[in-house]
Amino acid sequence: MEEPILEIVDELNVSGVYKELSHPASGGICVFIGAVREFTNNEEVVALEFETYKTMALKEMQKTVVQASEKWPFNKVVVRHVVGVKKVEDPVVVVGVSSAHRDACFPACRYIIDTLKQTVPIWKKEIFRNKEVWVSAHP
Amino acid sequence: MEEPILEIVDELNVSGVYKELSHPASGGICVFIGAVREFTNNEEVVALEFETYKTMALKEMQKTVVQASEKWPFNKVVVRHVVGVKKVEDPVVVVGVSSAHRDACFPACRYIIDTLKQTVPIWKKEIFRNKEVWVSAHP
Amino acid sequence: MELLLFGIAKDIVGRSTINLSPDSTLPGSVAELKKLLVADYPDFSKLSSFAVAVNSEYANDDVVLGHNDEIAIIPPVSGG
Amino acid sequence: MELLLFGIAKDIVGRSTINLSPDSTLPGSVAELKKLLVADYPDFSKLSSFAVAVNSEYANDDVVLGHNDEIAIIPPVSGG
Repeated sequence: MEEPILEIVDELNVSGVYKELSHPASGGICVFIGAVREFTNNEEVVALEFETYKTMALKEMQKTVVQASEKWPFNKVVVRHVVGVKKVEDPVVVVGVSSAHRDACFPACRYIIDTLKQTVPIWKKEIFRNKEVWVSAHP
Repeated sequence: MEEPILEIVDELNVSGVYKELSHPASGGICVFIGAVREFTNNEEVVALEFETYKTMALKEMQKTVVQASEKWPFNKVVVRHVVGVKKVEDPVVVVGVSSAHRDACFPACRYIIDTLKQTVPIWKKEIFRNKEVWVSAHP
Repeated sequence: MELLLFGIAKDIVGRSTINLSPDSTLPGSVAELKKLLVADYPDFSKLSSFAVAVNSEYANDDVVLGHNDEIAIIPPVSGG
Repeated sequence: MELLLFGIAKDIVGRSTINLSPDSTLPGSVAELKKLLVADYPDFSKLSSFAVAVNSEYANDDVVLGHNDEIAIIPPVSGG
């Protein structure tokens, strides 16, 4: 694995991710993009607001990509997450992995986004017309 | 599923795929990009040449995305494959799926690329320094 | 009856189509067509496999061939 | 000892840090810190869960806290 690209950003531009992951030994590139959905449980979402504990988030991202690289061989990896207020259809996270074969990049990409959602200290507040809710905070 | 985008192209630009897949009801987008690798079995690849039976290829792509949409609910899908001569690191195929949740877009994207490689009439010739080989033609 | 040839099938035959003239013995089914091809071009028997498409759909051996069908020889595919 | 607060933890306390002054009774471990928090801010007990990070690493209940550690309250994460 080359040095991973791990970032917390204010604006996420996903169009350049392919170039970042391109590698002469990579026949397969798998990219996941998470975006803001218009409705949560039939309630219209006005915006999402993301907050992070940045130093820890970057450390946890690093642990996650190292774990993934021990399970599947890959050449390059990008993990980039936004902070701030995002509107419907805005991208909020991109995870990309490039590997020799697709048998590695698909599960590695899935593992990284699944683990990120469980361990990386990033918090999301759903902003509805008349209330705001920190996601997953309450049972 | 909205009308799928299925194309055979001479040049593949993957940077715009995210915009094509963005949808207000899609929280997850999974994109697979296949690219030319530098080595096959330790032999240096100079280029790949792709040929297709276009009318049939588009029909088979359509069947594949319909099958996928019956297995996993998704909103948008793009399948685009190149023809012609491609060099190392050039993208040759892109498959993208956008869905409400990542539980759908990951397996749907994987299913479509796996099935494409088995059924869609596209042929790849590996061009080495001193020989050319149609991939998978011989046992 | 015209056959479209792709990939290694084109290399084996040396051109991209075969015209079976109307007065020769035309194959009546996909199975007969395959036999005819292997007889005329033995290299087809060396392939991992090859399929036949009729009107741009994969066709089983028992599919009957008509004069106006678009028929294609489909060697092992290798896209992606 | 300073605590960093994020997400709903910040809303419960009403600010983004808590300063535990040196002469008050400082918590000696993560477990003690959690007890102290729930006692001072009962809304913490209504959360699905919350973790503590010491020097930007998740810390178990038995981790000992030092005066120079960077300590953070980590309510349930929800990135992506």
